[in-house]
Amino acid sequence: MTVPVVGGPGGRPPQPPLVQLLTPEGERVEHPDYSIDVTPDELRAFYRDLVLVRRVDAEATALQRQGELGLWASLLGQEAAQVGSARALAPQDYVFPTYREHGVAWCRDVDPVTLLGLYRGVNLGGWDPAEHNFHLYTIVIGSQTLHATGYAMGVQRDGAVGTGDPARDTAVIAYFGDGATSQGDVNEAFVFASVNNAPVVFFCQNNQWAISEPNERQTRVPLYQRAAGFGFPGLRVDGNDVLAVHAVTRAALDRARRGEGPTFVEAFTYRMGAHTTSDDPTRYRIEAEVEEWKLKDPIARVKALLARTGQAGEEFFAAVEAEADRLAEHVRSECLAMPDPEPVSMFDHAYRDPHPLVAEERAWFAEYHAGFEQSGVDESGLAAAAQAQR
Amino acid sequence: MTVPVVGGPGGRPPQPPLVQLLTPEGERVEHPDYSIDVTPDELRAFYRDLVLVRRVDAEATALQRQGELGLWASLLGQEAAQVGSARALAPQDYVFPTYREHGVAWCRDVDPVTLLGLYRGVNLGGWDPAEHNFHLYTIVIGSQTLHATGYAMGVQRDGAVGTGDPARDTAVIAYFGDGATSQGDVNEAFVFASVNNAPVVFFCQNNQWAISEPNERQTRVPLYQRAAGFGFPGLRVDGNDVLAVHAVTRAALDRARRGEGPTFVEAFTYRMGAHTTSDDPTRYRIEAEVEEWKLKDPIARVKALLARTGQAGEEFFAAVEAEADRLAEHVRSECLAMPDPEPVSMFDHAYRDPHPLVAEERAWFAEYHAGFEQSGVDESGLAAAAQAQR
Amino acid sequence: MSPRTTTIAKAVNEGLRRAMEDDPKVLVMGEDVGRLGGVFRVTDGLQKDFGEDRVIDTPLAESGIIGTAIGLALRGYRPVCEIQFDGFIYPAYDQIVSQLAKMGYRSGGKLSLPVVVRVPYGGGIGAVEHHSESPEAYFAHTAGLRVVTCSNPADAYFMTQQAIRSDDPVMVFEPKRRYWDKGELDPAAEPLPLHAARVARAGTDVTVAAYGPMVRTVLEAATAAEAEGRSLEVVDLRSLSPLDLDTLVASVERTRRLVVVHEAPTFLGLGAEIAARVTERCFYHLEAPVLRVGGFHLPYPASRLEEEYLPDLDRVLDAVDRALAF
Amino acid sequence: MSPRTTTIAKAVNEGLRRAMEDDPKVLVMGEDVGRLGGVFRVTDGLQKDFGEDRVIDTPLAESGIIGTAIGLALRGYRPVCEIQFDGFIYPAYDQIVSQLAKMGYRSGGKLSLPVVVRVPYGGGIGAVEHHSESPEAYFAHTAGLRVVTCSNPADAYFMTQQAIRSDDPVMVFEPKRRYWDKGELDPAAEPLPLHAARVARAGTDVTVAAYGPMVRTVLEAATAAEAEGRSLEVVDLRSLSPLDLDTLVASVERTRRLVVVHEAPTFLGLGAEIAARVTERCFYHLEAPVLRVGGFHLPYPASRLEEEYLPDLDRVLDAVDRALAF
Ligand SMILES: Cc1ncc(C[n+]2csc(CCOP(=O)(O)OP(=O)(O)O)c2C)c(N)n1
Ligand SMILES: Cc1ncc(C[n+]2csc(CCOP(=O)(O)OP(=O)(O)O)c2C)c(N)n1
Ligand SMILES: [Mg+2]
Ligand SMILES: [Mg+2]
Repeated sequence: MTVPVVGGPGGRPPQPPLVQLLTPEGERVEHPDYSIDVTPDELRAFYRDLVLVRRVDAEATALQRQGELGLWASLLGQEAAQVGSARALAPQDYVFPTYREHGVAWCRDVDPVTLLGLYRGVNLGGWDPAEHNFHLYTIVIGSQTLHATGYAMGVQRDGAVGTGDPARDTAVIAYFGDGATSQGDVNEAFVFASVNNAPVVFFCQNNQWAISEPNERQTRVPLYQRAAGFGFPGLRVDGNDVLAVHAVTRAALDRARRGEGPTFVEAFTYRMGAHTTSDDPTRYRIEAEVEEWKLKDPIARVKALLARTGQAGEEFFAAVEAEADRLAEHVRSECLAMPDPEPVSMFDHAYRDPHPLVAEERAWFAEYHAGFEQSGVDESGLAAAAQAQR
Repeated sequence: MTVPVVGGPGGRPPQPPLVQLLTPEGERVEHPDYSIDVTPDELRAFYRDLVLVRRVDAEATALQRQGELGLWASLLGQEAAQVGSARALAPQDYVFPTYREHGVAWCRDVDPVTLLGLYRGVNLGGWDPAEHNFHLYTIVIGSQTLHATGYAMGVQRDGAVGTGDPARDTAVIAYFGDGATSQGDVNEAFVFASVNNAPVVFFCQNNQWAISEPNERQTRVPLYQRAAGFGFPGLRVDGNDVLAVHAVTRAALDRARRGEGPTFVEAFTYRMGAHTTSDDPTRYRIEAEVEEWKLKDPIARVKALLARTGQAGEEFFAAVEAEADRLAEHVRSECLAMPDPEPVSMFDHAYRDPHPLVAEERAWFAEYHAGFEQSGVDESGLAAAAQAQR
Repeated sequence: MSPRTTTIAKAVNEGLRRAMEDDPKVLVMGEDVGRLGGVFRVTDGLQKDFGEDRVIDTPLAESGIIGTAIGLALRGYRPVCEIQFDGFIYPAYDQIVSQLAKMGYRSGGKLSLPVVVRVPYGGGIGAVEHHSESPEAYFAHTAGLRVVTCSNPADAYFMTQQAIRSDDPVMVFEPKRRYWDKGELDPAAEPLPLHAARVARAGTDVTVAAYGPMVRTVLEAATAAEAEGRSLEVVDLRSLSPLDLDTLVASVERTRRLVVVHEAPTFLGLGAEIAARVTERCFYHLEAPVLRVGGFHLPYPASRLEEEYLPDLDRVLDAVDRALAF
Repeated sequence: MSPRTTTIAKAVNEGLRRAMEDDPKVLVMGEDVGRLGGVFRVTDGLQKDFGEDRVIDTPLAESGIIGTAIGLALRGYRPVCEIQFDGFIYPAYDQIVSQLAKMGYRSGGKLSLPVVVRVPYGGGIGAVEHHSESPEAYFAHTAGLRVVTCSNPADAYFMTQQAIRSDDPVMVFEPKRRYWDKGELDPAAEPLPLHAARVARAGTDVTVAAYGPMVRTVLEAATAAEAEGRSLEVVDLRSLSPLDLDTLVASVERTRRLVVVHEAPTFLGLGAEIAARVTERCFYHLEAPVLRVGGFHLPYPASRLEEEYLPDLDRVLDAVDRALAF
């Protein structure tokens, strides 16, 4: 069903229709273009994913508050957009995330603990992208959309589109935010993808905010409309409806795999929390907006459907909660156990081939550092002494 | 009238309708949205502009061939797009050109000789932008679209839009090519202009080519469609029809001045010559395409209309030719008389406030240079001697 | 306004406010600078007091910010752009290097581009990638730009205003990890010229030149060195382009030794230029080669490594020892 | 293939062709590189022989070129990007500096980015603005990149292939005004390592280090100097990051004097780093400070001024005289 949805308060204009298959109240509705059959198993699996990623996210937020992470970018409210889309991916598909795609990472079997390394500051991205077909988090807004497009051009050159072989045909998905649509890079990605008919899905989580700036500072028309002007389809989906997101993304990925080119999916959702743990949203947005979006919670509606239709009962819900508890405990204990990197390791991997300057600096550092260790002086000893003197 | 036009050969898809008021055969046709009254005086003035700028262009091309210019970027074929749009400008409007807008410069009363300085290499842009409300030529593709947008934001802050005072309300126009639409900057300009509702007209001369790359390498849909996705109107006009270009641009400028925001105008035209005098188009495009566009010549159709309707006769045409000859002669003689800059003048104007490093380098250079002059040795003397030795 | 203690962040804020009061053409623009007051709160309260037309929350596009600022400058405005973090300045690099820096020259002096670009820079705040870089050399190598950086509230206050008053484009690098450092500010004082260096501490044995966030580190090193009987003269460069070489040379002629300290990678960092120039001018005075203490030739590492990556008191003293050993 | 005389432009073309034959993953991409063969014809004939999938005429967007090349590299390709002219590399600066240079490090070594960026650079061709710049220092200051430049056909041929074979991103600066200079190329010869400098002419009085387009100028200066009884040793640096300091230091230890020559502005140009490092390593050997001959601190001027702007034989000899006068 295509329902008109009105945006948050704050005087925003009425919003255009968006694809929805599950209402905030948990009612299944139909859509002519995106009908979908969901087995009870599948629905329960979605529910489990949603709950688990939310719990991971909450645990990470707590760890940050306790000083175990330097920063955390919460996905709260965006679970359905991430799980629904990521569960539409085939194993061979490739994902280019932003810094907030913890739910997508989950679906790509990246241990959530691994995600924390970056936010704890022990590495810059700890997982092996090739192992999960899940690229590293990209922090510079929009950059990864070009990487995704180039990767998709590589897929084309490998003959891995349009063969009809479901294990071979490959799509690429690039995640980005509403703010990112203003970046030149994202629009260049649209140009390159369109001209090359590259098998890439541009998945925009429009969570209404780019830090403190509302959508109105980035665009005066709905973002999904951007695509048409570049020559490929765009559409808006209820980003808090895991089923609709799933159906829409699956169709877009299938289209890409068939060799029919890019699609722009705007998942209309809401950032329920702060931009990151460094941010204070009370400075720029009103609580009423958040309250309104609470009524559209992506998990509550799946639970309501499961419960009302008898596809799951208390036992199931309790089991998922218990699993979430275990997962959170795993995340917490592994995070605390995460060792700091060896100082000299910072010289690794700036280059793959030998590099005399780095080698020279590494040698100097190793010797310098060893000097401190030999003399038994903590390297910050002098600094502390000096500060004490002041 | 909105007529469907088919692009060049080479298997391009059929092209969408475009606004046309004067057919290649010189027939006046009507358009529901862009009707225009053109007095005989006005029509003759258009004709004169077209002929004169073409002649200036031809003279500059000749000067380049004779070694008097390092380079020239010919506007051949694009006269109507430039004259038609520029003649719609009010004195207070501001223009941001590329390196090819010699016809626009003409309409802004920039002496064509002044344009040659840059191509001769005696300066980097010799005119005073403020005197003509015509910015310097911009060579980095697309950059100037952001400058135009910012300038238009300044116009808004000055309260010089939407007052209803025709001498006060101000529009800005940014010229750019089809290739430029791929640049991030141009798309960012669309974002900034749209969000700010800035009084700027984006005037794209789609001359079908970006050096050797045809439109298909930049887009798979007509370029004017790009605008809608950014939230403002776009339309395509027959770029070889000076009347249609004039009507369409005037409407867009008026819209901007009224405070209704940006418009994208795609002037569908053709680069009849090489990209620049350094280019050899026979390497990448077929002669038949050029031949086809010859039939759509922007000047011939105005002449045909003038002649057929008796608005001008041989005497007028001859007078314009004579004026063109005089103008060409002016351009030629002034170009040849253009002095090389004083060497030490290169240290001027890198900064406006004093700068010790530049001052030091200038002093060193002045002394060093004086040394050569005193010793009577041509500065390149040693170099020549050395080369002779080899 | 009377002398008082304030922070660098607050002093920049006051400098901006003062400049906006003095000249209605001064604008502030950038991501989140308006309602939020910037992620470091440096523009806090400005939108409330000067309105949305003068304090502009821009779209998320750095090239667009600088490009439109150029256009605004051409229309007679004096935009002050905030780049949210050092590592996000590169999308604007083309507009800065090819347009902002060159347009005045291109015009033969007919155009002025009084645009200020404020960049919170440097490491030491435990941030994720791209939030701790020191890209100043990329701009100092670019003719047409001026590059300055402050190390204390008074400089922050005055340099902000001086940069805004300059008819040239000025890049102002703000030491983000020192934003909350306190210091004296007397708004009635006579400020140093924008491009003058300053002897921040007099000494006799070795000159140590630094700028921005490293000035405090070097001053601490000087204190520590004093305890060991070595007298360091500390020069706060303040301006990176142009360099105030005279102040530096005068110091080196006294001390005969120079160590340059910055967070940016040593290779082609400001220390390289300073070493080359000072050596040329002080060839017969120098008892030791100019030594440099800087970042390693690595991308900025994960934050748990930054203490090891960044020059600190001990590395400064190590270089001082090496300079004295020549 | 037997030894023969060819030009730098043709040698790059042959190097590319050879690399594409050797490895089907090698791609060439950029503006006008396909049908036209590039504005300098360096990629002439490649699209005809290797097809549009391997020789790609890209949209007019430099950030897009580098950004998609990164994606292609992640998929296992080895893209060679052409930036049409030096002055048009800045729109791609963010992708180069924040992604291409850093992604391998970010991944802890799990990812390789074997991307080559070819940049025709330098002045002396009478061109309009942005077509004559020497931006190499901006990249040499960037950890994670390798930066090389050739001065003759043999180097052009081999360095192109070595750059493509490297698993690190490599910026290859090609001296555009020397594209048509002729020289010997023996494809069967054993090339120098990519990052080795080369003594291009032995001498005893002063070492003159240069790279790219200035090597020929400096060799001509050496010939002229010989006539006046001065013996210059000419070092062709070839690699700018990393620098082959050992070769340079060995030379300076013999000659005790060093002049560095490049077209790029002196301020924070490669000469600064070389001066700083060589002085540190050769402090007791140097009879004179390292002198630098470079562009002035100006945007590249109008072409009728470029002969005065660019270092030439006379300016090199002037610096040599000054070095000898110490
Ligand atoms: C090029 C660049 N500029 C600025 C930033 C700082 N920054 C980080 S997140 C963010 C807002 C992003 O908004 P959006 O794209 O909507 O994504 P969201 O965070 O809402 O998921 C900004 C400005 C950045 N990371 N990269
Ligand atoms: C950023 C940038 N990249 C590359 C170039 C080199 N270049 C000059 S003109 C041109 C093609 C421009 O095509 P288009 O925008 O269609 O304008 P036209 O020349 O056809 O008028 C190119 C690639 C440039 N000037 N700037
Ligand atoms: Mg957002
Ligand atoms: Mg064109």
